[in-house]
Amino acid sequence: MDLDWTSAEQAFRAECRGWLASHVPRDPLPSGDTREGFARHLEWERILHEDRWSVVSWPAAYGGRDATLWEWLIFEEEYYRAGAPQRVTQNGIFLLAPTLFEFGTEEQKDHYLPRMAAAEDLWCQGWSEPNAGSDLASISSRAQRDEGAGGWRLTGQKTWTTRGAFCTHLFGLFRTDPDSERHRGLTYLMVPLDTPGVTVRGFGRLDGDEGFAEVFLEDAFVPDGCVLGGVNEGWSVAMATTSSERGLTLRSPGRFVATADRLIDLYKRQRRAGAPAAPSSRDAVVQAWIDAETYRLYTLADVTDIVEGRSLGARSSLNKLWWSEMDVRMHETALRLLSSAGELTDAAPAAVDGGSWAKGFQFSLSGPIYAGTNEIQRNIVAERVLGLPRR
Amino acid sequence: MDLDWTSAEQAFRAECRGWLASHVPRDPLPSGDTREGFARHLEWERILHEDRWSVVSWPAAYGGRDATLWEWLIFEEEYYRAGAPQRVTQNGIFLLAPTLFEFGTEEQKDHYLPRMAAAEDLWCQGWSEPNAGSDLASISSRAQRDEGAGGWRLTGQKTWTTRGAFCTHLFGLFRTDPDSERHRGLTYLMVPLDTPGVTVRGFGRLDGDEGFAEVFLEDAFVPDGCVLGGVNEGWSVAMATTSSERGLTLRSPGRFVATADRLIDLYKRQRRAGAPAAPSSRDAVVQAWIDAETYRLYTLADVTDIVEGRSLGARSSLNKLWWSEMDVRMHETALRLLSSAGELTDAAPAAVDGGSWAKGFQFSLSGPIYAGTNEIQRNIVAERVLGLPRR
Amino acid sequence: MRFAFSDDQLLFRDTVRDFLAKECQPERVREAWANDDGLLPDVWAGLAEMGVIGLLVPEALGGLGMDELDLVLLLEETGRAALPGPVIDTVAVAAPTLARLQQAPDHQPIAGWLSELAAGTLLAATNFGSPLVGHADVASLVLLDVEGELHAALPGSMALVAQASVDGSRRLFTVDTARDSTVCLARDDRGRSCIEGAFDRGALAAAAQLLGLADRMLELTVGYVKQREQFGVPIGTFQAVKHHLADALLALSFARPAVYNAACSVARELPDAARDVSMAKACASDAAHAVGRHALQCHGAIGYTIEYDLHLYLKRAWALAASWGDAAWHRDRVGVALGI
Amino acid sequence: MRFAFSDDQLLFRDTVRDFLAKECQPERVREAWANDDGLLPDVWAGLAEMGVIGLLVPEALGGLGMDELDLVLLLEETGRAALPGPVIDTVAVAAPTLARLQQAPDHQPIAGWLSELAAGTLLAATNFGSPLVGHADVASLVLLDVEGELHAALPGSMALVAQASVDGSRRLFTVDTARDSTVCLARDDRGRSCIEGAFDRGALAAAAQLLGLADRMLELTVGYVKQREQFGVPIGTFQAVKHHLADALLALSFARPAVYNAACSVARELPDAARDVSMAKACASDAAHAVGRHALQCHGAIGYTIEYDLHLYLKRAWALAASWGDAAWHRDRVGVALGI
Repeated sequence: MDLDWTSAEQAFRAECRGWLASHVPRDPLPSGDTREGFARHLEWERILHEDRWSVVSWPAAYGGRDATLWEWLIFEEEYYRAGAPQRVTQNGIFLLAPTLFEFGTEEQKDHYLPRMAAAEDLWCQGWSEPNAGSDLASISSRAQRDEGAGGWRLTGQKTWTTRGAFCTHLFGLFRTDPDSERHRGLTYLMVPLDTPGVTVRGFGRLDGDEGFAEVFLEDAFVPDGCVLGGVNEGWSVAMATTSSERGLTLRSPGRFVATADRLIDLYKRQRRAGAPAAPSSRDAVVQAWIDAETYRLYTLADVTDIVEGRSLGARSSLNKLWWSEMDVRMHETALRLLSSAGELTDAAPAAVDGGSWAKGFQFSLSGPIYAGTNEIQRNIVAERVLGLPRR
Repeated sequence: MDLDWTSAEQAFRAECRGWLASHVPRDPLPSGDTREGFARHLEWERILHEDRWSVVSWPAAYGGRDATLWEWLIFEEEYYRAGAPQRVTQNGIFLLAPTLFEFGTEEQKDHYLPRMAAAEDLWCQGWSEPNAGSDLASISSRAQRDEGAGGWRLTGQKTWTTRGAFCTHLFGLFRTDPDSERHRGLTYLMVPLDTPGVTVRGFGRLDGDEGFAEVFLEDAFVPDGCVLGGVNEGWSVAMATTSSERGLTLRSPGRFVATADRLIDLYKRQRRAGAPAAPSSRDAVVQAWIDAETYRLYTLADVTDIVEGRSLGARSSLNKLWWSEMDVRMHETALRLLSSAGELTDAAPAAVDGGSWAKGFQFSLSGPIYAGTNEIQRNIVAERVLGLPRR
Repeated sequence: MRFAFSDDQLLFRDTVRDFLAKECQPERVREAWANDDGLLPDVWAGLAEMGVIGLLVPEALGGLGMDELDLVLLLEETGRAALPGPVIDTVAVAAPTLARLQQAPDHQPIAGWLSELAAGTLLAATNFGSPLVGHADVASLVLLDVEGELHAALPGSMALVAQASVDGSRRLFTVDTARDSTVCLARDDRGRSCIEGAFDRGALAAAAQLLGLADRMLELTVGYVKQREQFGVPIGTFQAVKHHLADALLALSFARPAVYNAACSVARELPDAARDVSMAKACASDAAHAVGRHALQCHGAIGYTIEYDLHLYLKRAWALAASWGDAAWHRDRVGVALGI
Repeated sequence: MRFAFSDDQLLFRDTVRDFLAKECQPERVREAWANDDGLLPDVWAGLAEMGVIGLLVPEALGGLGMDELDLVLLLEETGRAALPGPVIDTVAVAAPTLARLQQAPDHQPIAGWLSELAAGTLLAATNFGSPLVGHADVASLVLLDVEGELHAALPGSMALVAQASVDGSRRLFTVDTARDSTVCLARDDRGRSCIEGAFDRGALAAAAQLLGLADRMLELTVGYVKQREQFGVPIGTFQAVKHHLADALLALSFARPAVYNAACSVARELPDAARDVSMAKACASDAAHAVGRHALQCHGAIGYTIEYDLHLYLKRAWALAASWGDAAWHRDRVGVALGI
């Protein structure tokens, strides 16, 4: 047990902090899940990339800094502490890239990774279909072999695709074996959204942003180079990604530690202002800080396991349950402190903290749903970690 | 909507209150779930009976006062407000008696009810078996027809029988059709525990009292007069009882209103004493009072429905969920207020309120288990009230 | 003792429910989200026609002269429909507050306001308990708590700043008035008592609407989980989904009697009325919040889109749960009433 | 940075686990519930032999001279076994407190006490943070907080009143001492600092035991639900049971790193040690309480009997959750540390 950072890590932290202090936009950007905000966020992504902060843990050859997982954690802590913008590139960087590193050919890595790091290719995730939500294995979008052209013809529909309307590429699963069922016969494909036959329709999310999209595919052709991993092996390739999504890489502790700190600050201001709900909320504010801190500590143990070659496996479902439900609780506590002001959005001059708590609350409610509902996660914990019978 | 009591009801309340004030034992009796305490409670039951307070809602002919359901509610409120002893006769009065009133022959009613009211016959409930807990329909205790003797020979085992070691009679379900399965072929029987072939073994409950028993039956003979309702119709006869148990009759609001009042009193004392947990517990104390009060109001609506002939049906599962979980929450709040003193029992001189909160907490934990676990109750609510598919 | 509504009350409730089911469907609510003023004038007129808007206005002034107990089920229906517009402020708050003052001889305009209100031509706004005044831009009359005095402000006498709510049909404003531009309707003890009574009526009305909203969200969800299939079966067959919805019904079922009891206490002006209202608002706010969470979780991603209807009810529920005192505020007031 | 125990620490943990699994089975715990003093001397002697009892005693005095980080996993094991006796007071509180004082030249008896403690022949009791002193009847040494001074009392110098705990093996007493019958070991700042450090070590130890208790209850329940059949299938196939146990594991999994982190902070005497201990004790108390509730609920009636083993662990968990500051008390202290 060694809970100190090395001097190299401390130096890395100082470098992160210094750079962020001088580059993070003074005023918050508009939401990256709107068309205008997305464009503003892309500018930010390019600033990050220019100084090699967009993908710190990647090899330098692809635009990274060869940072260790520990350094990545430090970067994330500093990033959220600095109140830096959301990462609109995260679905590529955190979900596709780990899969590319594991399953991609050298050509694929050389082509896709630098463009992803530079926010030239913008990736969205094409898992869900109208009839395949929690039940991911019931995917029905098909990829038909076109031997002559050396590729695949895609037909079907993906939906609830976050920021799909603003992205350039989609990755997802397609049924390549027409006679297959459930987990078998699927292939992981990477699809440029400007492919003829692809139509993207954006639609609104609960929190008011046009952050979702439906993607319709009608006989859209992609060449063989778009296959990631083996043909008909898409399920196991994809599972590597969903495990990242649930685990720490998508939701690093820095994010929640920063939220807890902001909540404490809000509590202090509301108490000074004499808000009646403040006294009865103190216990919950403390609990929020404890929850975030335990998530940070839990993550240190996770990273130690990863660094030392021990797999997290189904335990990553515990991370997902924790961060998603903690995030809801923290925002519920904030709304309680805000009382009637809690219904104001960022468009209201009287909103506290720019309406970010109401927005954050709404966003937090997606946490127990996406990346596999928490009901499914609890099943996984019970069956795969505790060994209860599946029935 | 008329939330006033009539002058007759007010007079009834005054009579209850007056009688209780002059008869309730000044010092709390030892727990009625111990052998010694049970005997002390029987004395109290006989005092109640003598002045016709043991079964106020029954016809005068059986020892009651022909009280209305409203008056029964009033009696219960006053009973708990007065801090009167637990009712060790409740399994007979609240669970068997409603079934006897509905299904009993005149002979059965004339024989059993007055003896029950007078606490001469003491009834325990024989539902559960080692392999039939939540799954009540899997009962395997058998009753074999003895045509010559005009009755039934019982073989099997009942368990988790509350106060079974102190009672004189058991009521329960037995499989009378040996070829039947599940809900069919069961018969509701009333069994004197001194019947040859019956062995009762008491054993300890979590809260330290010898309140449970196993009842072993080996070829024990009961005559036909012990059958309640039709032969092989036990399931539907029993269901009438379990609905009472879940609903208001076993757990009248008066009990929880009294607990909430005691909790408020405890809060005031602990706050005056400077207990550190008091400020952060205030919200939960208020919630406890609100929970009890809403249960009282909900019950007024229930009783109105019953009085006007509208059946509660599966809705009684909602009552059971509410009172059982409210009871746990109230006691958890009390233990939080007590801090380290919360682990002391009634045998500790330093215990607050005679250790009743620790005891009550332990007892409250049985609420979500007995009378059908709360998991089963939630299934019932979802399937029978909301109409979700059974699968 | 009888804890149930009369047949007449239930019949009126059913009539209003049918009307709103027909005239205030989700697409109409969406219309109010998108239009200039967040109102649906035809629906308002229809409710005025039925007597709902002027229910608490004296009969002599064109109202029905009924009380809060008659109103509570109808407010629940306006919640179920997520009816846009200042229902609480106009119907449940301004009407009884003005009716109470109207008996005093020195305020002649009041009778006129009440008549217009009952006719459906006067919309009212109020700032009781919150600086956020709903629909102040279209209100013909704004009742204001000015340091414990009850004042009336008329259109044009106020500076309004628009404040956006999560609920797109709720048009909120902060209001600035020059002191001499308003008319004082009651001051001192009477002023404070009017304002307190008005606030309690607003909280009660919000609680009633929250019940309706919760019921609607639960109904939508029950319908959805019966039909949506995953893993080859309707998701309503999964025990986790069943338990979500059982919990939702449990919360709603035990909030309901608290709200009806408070309506009774307010109508009869019982000494415990404020405490009963606080209990009702706390229960209804918490229940609607909990039902909303269960509803969204059981829907999954589709519930998180604005093309599906759930969010209309969810956002109204969030807004009302926070308004007229949120659950924590009201529990605090119950605590004070209990002497702790 | 490395958040994991060393192979040596894990090996020691496994050795202690194996020893207790063999020597402190449920029937032995029941024995301690029933006997005169609530102790199991052979198990205590075995642990002393292994070095567990004197782990924090300096090597020169017969101990292992290790620190809280080495101890925390072993305390967890004593929790898992519901080991009876004053483990916390003797091993985790008295030993380091005396070791700290032993360096001062004016307290000669201290070295002797430490040697006896490490040899397993001295049981200690303390009253830090609670007037309820465990096993004061058999303790050779009682460390007392006397108005901020650290005092030692010897057997015979105290009047004891027995106080019954829900856990039958926990023999609690309230203690009365005549002022001049005790020996002052430290006063003023040093006294207060000793007492504060001692309390934190007690709270940390209780947190560690609570982890072990929670783990044992979860393990018992997982075993039970796999084998108990209702409706023709093991009840562990029901989603509601699965979710109970997933929630139990979730609470336990996130309490664990908080406790290990606190052990590290205490061992290194970091400035935030008290805050870290409070976080650990709050998490562990809540987790054990929650795991206990899930465990009992999934067992049903059999878990509610004293013939089944669950209650032994449940009651110890309740007692320890309430001792050394309960969750609310510790959250309050974290709040103070956070400046709120």
